[in-house]
Amino acid sequence: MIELEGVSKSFVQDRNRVPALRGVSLSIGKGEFYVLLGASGCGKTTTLRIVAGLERPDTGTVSIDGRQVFDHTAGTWVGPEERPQAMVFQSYALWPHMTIRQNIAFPLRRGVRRAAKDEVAARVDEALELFRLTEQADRRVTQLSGGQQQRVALARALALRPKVLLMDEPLSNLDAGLRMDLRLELKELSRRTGITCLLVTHDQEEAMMLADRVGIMQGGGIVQEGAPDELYNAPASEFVATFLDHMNLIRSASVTAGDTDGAEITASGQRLRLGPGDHRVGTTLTVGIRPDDVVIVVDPLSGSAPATNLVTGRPIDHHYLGGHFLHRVETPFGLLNVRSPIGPDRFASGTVCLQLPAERLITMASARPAPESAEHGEDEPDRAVPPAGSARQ
Amino acid sequence: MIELEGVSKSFVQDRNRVPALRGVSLSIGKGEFYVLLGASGCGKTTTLRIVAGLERPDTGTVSIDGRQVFDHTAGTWVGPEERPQAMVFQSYALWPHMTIRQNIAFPLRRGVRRAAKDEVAARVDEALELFRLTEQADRRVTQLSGGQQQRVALARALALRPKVLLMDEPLSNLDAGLRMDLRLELKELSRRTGITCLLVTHDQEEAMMLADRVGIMQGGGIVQEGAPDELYNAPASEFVATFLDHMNLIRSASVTAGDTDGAEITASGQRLRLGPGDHRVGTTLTVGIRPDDVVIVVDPLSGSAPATNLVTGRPIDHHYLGGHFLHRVETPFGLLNVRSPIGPDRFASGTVCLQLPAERLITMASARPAPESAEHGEDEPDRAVPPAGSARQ
Amino acid sequence: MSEESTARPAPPGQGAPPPDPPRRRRRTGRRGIDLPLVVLGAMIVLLCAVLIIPLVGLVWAAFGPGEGFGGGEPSLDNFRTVLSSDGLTGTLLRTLALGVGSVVVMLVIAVPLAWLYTRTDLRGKTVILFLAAAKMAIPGFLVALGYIFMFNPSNGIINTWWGELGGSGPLTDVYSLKWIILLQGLDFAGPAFFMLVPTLRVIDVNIEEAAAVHGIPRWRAAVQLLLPIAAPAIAGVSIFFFIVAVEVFDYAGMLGMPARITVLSTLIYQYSQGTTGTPEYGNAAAIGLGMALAIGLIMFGYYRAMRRANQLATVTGKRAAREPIRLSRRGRRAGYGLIGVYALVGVALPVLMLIWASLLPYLRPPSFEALGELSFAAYTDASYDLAEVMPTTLLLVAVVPTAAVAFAACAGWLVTRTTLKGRRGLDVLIMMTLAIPSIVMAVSFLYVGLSTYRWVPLYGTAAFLALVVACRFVATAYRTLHGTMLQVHSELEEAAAVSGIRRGRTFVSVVLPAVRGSLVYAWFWIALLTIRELTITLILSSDGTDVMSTRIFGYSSAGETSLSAALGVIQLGMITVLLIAFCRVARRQSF
Amino acid sequence: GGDAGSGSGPSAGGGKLPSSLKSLSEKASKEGKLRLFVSTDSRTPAHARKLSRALHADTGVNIDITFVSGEPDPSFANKLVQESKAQVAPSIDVFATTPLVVKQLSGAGLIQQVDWGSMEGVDANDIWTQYQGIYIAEIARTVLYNTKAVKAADAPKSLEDLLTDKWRGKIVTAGLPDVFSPLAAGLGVDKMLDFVRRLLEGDRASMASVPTAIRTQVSSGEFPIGYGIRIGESQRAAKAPVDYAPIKVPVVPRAGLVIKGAKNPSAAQLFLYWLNATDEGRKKAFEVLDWPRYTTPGTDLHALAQKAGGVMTADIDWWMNDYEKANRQVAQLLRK
Ligand SMILES: Nc1ncnc2c1ncn2[C@@H]1O[C@H](COP(=O)(O)OP(=O)(O)OP(=O)(O)O)[C@@H](O)[C@H]1O
Ligand SMILES: Nc1ncnc2c1ncn2[C@@H]1O[C@H](COP(=O)(O)OP(=O)(O)OP(=O)(O)O)[C@@H](O)[C@H]1O
Ligand SMILES: [Mg+2]
Ligand SMILES: [Mg+2]
Repeated sequence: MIELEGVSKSFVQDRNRVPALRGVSLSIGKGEFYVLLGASGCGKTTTLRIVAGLERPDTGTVSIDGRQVFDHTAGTWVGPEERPQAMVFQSYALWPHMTIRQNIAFPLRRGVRRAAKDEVAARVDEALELFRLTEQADRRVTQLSGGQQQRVALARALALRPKVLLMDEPLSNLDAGLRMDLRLELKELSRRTGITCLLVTHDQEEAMMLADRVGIMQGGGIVQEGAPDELYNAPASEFVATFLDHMNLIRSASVTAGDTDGAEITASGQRLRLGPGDHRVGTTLTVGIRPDDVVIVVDPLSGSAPATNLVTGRPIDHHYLGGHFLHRVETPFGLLNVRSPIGPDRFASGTVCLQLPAERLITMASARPAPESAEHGEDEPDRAVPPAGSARQ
Repeated sequence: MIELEGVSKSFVQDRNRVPALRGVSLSIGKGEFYVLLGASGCGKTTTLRIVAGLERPDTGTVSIDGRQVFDHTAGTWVGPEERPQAMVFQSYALWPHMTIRQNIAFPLRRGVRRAAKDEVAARVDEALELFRLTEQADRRVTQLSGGQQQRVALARALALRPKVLLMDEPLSNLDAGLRMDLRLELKELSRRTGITCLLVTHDQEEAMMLADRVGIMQGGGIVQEGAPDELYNAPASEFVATFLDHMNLIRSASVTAGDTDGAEITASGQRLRLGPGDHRVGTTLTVGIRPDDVVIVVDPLSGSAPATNLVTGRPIDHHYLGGHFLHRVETPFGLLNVRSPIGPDRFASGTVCLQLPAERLITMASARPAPESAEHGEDEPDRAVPPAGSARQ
Repeated sequence: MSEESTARPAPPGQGAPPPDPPRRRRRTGRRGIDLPLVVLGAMIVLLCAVLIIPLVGLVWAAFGPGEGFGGGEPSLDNFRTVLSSDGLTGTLLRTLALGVGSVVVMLVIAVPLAWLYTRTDLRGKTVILFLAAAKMAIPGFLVALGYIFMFNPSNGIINTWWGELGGSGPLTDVYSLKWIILLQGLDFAGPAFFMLVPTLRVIDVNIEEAAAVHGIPRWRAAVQLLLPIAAPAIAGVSIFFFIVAVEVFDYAGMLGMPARITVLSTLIYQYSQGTTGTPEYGNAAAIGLGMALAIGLIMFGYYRAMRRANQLATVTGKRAAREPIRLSRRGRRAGYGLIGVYALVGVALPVLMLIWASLLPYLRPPSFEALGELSFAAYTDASYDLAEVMPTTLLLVAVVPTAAVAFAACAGWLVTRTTLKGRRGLDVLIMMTLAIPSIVMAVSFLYVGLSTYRWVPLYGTAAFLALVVACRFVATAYRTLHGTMLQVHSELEEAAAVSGIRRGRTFVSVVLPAVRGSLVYAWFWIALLTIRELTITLILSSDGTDVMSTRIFGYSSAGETSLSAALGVIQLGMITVLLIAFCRVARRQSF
Repeated sequence: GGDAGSGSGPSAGGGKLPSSLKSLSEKASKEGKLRLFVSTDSRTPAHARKLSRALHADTGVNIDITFVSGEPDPSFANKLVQESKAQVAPSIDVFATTPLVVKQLSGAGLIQQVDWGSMEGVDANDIWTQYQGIYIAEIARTVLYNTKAVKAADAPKSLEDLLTDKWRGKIVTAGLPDVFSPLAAGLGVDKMLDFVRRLLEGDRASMASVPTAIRTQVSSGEFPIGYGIRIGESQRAAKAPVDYAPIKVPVVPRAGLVIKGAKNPSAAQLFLYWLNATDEGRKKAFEVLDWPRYTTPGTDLHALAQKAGGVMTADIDWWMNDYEKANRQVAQLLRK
């Protein structure tokens, strides 16, 4: 449905050309829900705008619904109005002189893909209902709160029943409850109507929940693509690993022993067993574990305590997250984030014993392995976001 | 440090006055980190703007740092530029004609609270560093991505070293990693410098993590206030309960038996045991349980299965959230959200057995108990957000 | 005024909150004084004072004796004279038709051109800028003469051709109201373009982007989204030119008087000619006063219509600098078509006429015979004039736009960015100055300049001239800036306020830079108008303060068309230089 | 009439002024400058230079002449009056203008006393004694025709001719009172008004907004006949297809005044003397300033007067008193 092939784009800033996208290729099937996930400034919005036809790529081709809408070499260009799409903007982009209802109805009444007269009212009402805006329908959009505006933007896009729905962080200004509801709605809608969705977000949970397929962007390129659980369970690079759920990384771990049950690695003088897997002795790996998966061993001396993969650390601080805590613990492996329902009162002693369960350890190649990301490492557009995993620990 | 006393505010919309705030009172101590949490359109931004002096309340008094800055009856008014504050806007409100550096430096150079010349540069650099903007420092803010802009807004506010820092969803456009980092930074900063912070968010985790105290807003009033864990463990109303972490509610549960161990309730013909607590037989309650706390009993017939508080349901759908799933299960108690690492493949049979552990059940009064919220129930500004818990299930 | 405007939100039901207590002033010392705000306040006070002078002059003259400004009992004689003039109703109706008609013609041309220039990627669109500016270099009477040569019913070239082709009677008679409307509208299109561009330019591209991705064609987005958002500015500009249309004499005189088509400007002209040659300011002022009242009413209506304009702000801190969306092929063709027609009808013909006139010893329609007599003699003569008029002309071009824009920016700020009571009054006051016939304005200042001469010997100096001309153009600059300032989102100022930046400083460092593109546009086109300004310079210039436009006018009214046209061509050259400079600035600043 | 004996000046030989004017010319030399108001008949700086040179060649006095132009006489006079009340020094030295403005200036006491009569060679008839003015030129309201469109023989021979149906719709004139009022000098007020009324009735004549447009429109052939202005200097030079119809037309006298408080009073006096009393001055008045007198041979007005058998004019008292009334009456008529 949406095909990008080798799309690059750079912006002119003070006479320099700064690359924002570098040869992005992307293929989204009909009815698929594709989510682009990435750090701030990595080029997500730019990609979306290129699909929408609001930005002209420097190279590559773009096609939507089987029709080529941009081809650099052939000079093909189809304007945004002609593309069978709707879009939700990061900044909402509502029309300030109209009411909510007018904002939603306008494209239906006046657009290229206008609806029959009697249908317009029905669709507008439906959209208002869906996004719980019926009561305010006749208010000016400038009088709305941020979240309300975002809902209007969503309603406007969906009312058009586009073939392709492009969304730029459409839920970022909503409260958790509403967000969850709208996620469910969106998912349900895309299933029911078969709309192809391309959504940009920085919220990993959102991506996981909504996506059929997720693409992780970094420095203007897509570094990994796959189904949510695939990405979650087998991140291909340190960047992806840390980006998803803030994984703790243990760097420069060398495989010191290996048997059929799993390998043994040594990092910072500490030994850890890995789960089953094929690791050659002597190679250097990066090992990751999620904050949720680290187990706090409250009473390490009791008999029931596990015996392997234990490490002692000094807790730095604790943050209540509602029902559970985030502990930051200084260990020989570096600073580990630990998320656990166990509160800090349970290990007030100044040291804490952690277990890193072998079956929860995820291994990945040591140097940043994805060729794209390695290539761009030096001059990625948004250097502010530090290279994978370094500052996140 | 910040005191609001009976502050109301209504907006004129098409000749009607629509109340946005109804007698909000608030008291934030020096160095405290206070978070306002609430659904979209409940008046969070308005409260913040009143503190900042950007909006004039209709009634009440406001004082900051011991000085009365607004008093309706006495006619006191101190302009925003005179208040010892800084603010981060929901829409960033960067000055589009300046570079990042200029945006940060301008208030330091030209403001009422300007810094010494040589200090300005140092502070700007520090702020740039903190928000990882050093590389882009001389770019126009209009050329930045959404997340970058948000960081500039934060940097600008913090560089001013205000006594009071007001933030309107300052992290909503950032990716999870950066957001976590900045949360830690913010918390650390407020601890270190003793800045009093008032932050508005719709993100519960953010509120929990940052706040010393959280105020939950609904329909233009604060319905509950307290330390994060207090709120989390003892929500005073259905609204608060559902708002925090999307709690499942079981309504119209009547207490049918009670002993020292806990009461027994009946709802929809099903009996449930509660944890220890004081409940009179015959009263009607609402019982809540968090999606995380519902246990999926994979093999209900095995001996190890728990015996109490079991309920069978029909799973409606499943959503992968990265590492765990959200299941929605139709039960006699209504639709229950269940969050669990157990995937849908483990209970493919069409029914699923759930346990609602007695110690995890939270009780609250049945009718919406908070007087403010009851009072305003009929005409709260944002009726679009449905009354607590009804649509969320 | 300066203190009061520090109030941000309007306190309900009362005026501005009391000024800050002096106690805090002292404590914060030097930093407590918002110097820019003080300057701002002073500028506004000065502006009010300066604007009131001609208004008082207007009232005084209207109620004075016919010759105006003399002493005597106040009387209604002037009104009686005006009201009793023959066919007043007809005159008023025709004037209304002229005003509305030429504004419509103007809008039909200027709005699409401004849209093409600001909101599309049309290649070579800068040419519009040149066209609009070039038009302003040409004296109206020459344009009128050009069209008379083409379309006069007795031997107009085109009418003659038409006759030769077998048409019965003349194709069209240039001495008719419809031609006056058309030519006057064409004349306004250039200035209107310059007034509209700034406003259209600052509107967030998001508006159109959102339309495009929802399948709304570009033209529709322009008409139904952009226009409503720009409506306050467009309405303001329309009112502006409506008022101007009522006053302009060039076409009404050259094309209307021969056919006895009387409009208000002909009346004003006749009164300012007087019976014995002495102007009857009183009668002219009576008409002007009537017009001023009408403007008050129009402005009242404007405010009612634009009540919510301040909510349409689109200049926010969010990303704004986007390239315009591409025009479709058809759109491009239509765009070029429009530019072509405007270039041909509105600019090419008048410019050619100007050049033709400058090369002929005496004016006559183009013919082969005349071709043989072309000479550059006029340019030689004109070069002597140049040496005399250049110093003052250049001084005016430098000072007038700067002063006018500075005044207008301050006034625009007060009206659009504060909630001060009475700010609308300033708005109306500024617009009312438009209703004052130039001649009455000039004479009012003449009197003020002379009566204060003993204390401030400003009268007769170039500075005085500059001040008065600037005063004339404040309304113009103001109209240009007002629309743009409305587009600046109040959050930008709010962000400054909560950062401890005072209002005056915010104005200088946030609001002005946010609209700086418009400032440059306004400056530029007032510079163009200054080059052209006539009546005031004519009356107030004295020994050694002669300027280009008065020379051009002088020569033309003395029938020395070749000289005046030669100077006109030189003026066109000056404008071109100015334009190139402007384009460079505009490009560098990438507004 | 305002006739003056011609050629009685002593300067036929050129270069010399009568010795009685020696001290004046010395003073004038010392002043060395002159600002001359030339009304709306804009003369160029080139003209001014030419005039300076001619003056120097003829009299040996070196005066740098600059022209002040712009507003019409009455409003400029008005301004001078206001300026003098405010004690602003006048911006000109010499004002050459028509009777009504002379009266206006004189009433305001703005005219410098000059004993023109004592100057050698000045005709007593040329002195407007009461007003301190000296006759130097004339404004004429002539009838023009396009020589291509109208054969000389067919050109109108009298004002009455203009009112025949032959020229209906073919005449262009201007709707300003002082275009018509001078006719009263020859026709009397009533006949003048009658003429105007008939000329303007129906579609007989078209109205140009400014008098100069008349000659442009006649020479371009748009209108075969024009009334109200002389042929332009450049038209004459370029042999434009216009000529005067042989009709006796009115001429309005123009006098030169020295403004009270003028910076260069002697230069002003000398210059005016030169224009009035010397042959060369009279010639240059026509050639450079385009200020002819019908009595000066070689001027277009002289030729016209020859052709038409004189001009319409009146004595100075009439111009000062009755002319204004005639003006008002025409103005009233025109506004109808
Ligand atoms: N108009 C522009 N001019 C110059 N640079 C730009 C422009 N738009 C984007 N960029 C730059 O291109 C890069 C990618 O920007 P983009 O908006 O696509 O990021 P993003 O992934 O959407 O980030 P966020 O999550 O913060 O919104 C950024 O470094 C940004 O600064
Ligand atoms: N300028 C205004 N004019 C009219 N109504 C307004 C205005 N500003 C806010 N409101 C209304 O007041 C109510 C509270 O708005 P507010 O912006 O405080 O909400 P919020 O809690 O910040 O919501 P969000 O999380 O969506 O930003 C909303 O219903 C909104 O529509
Ligand atoms: Mg983005
Ligand atoms: Mg908000």
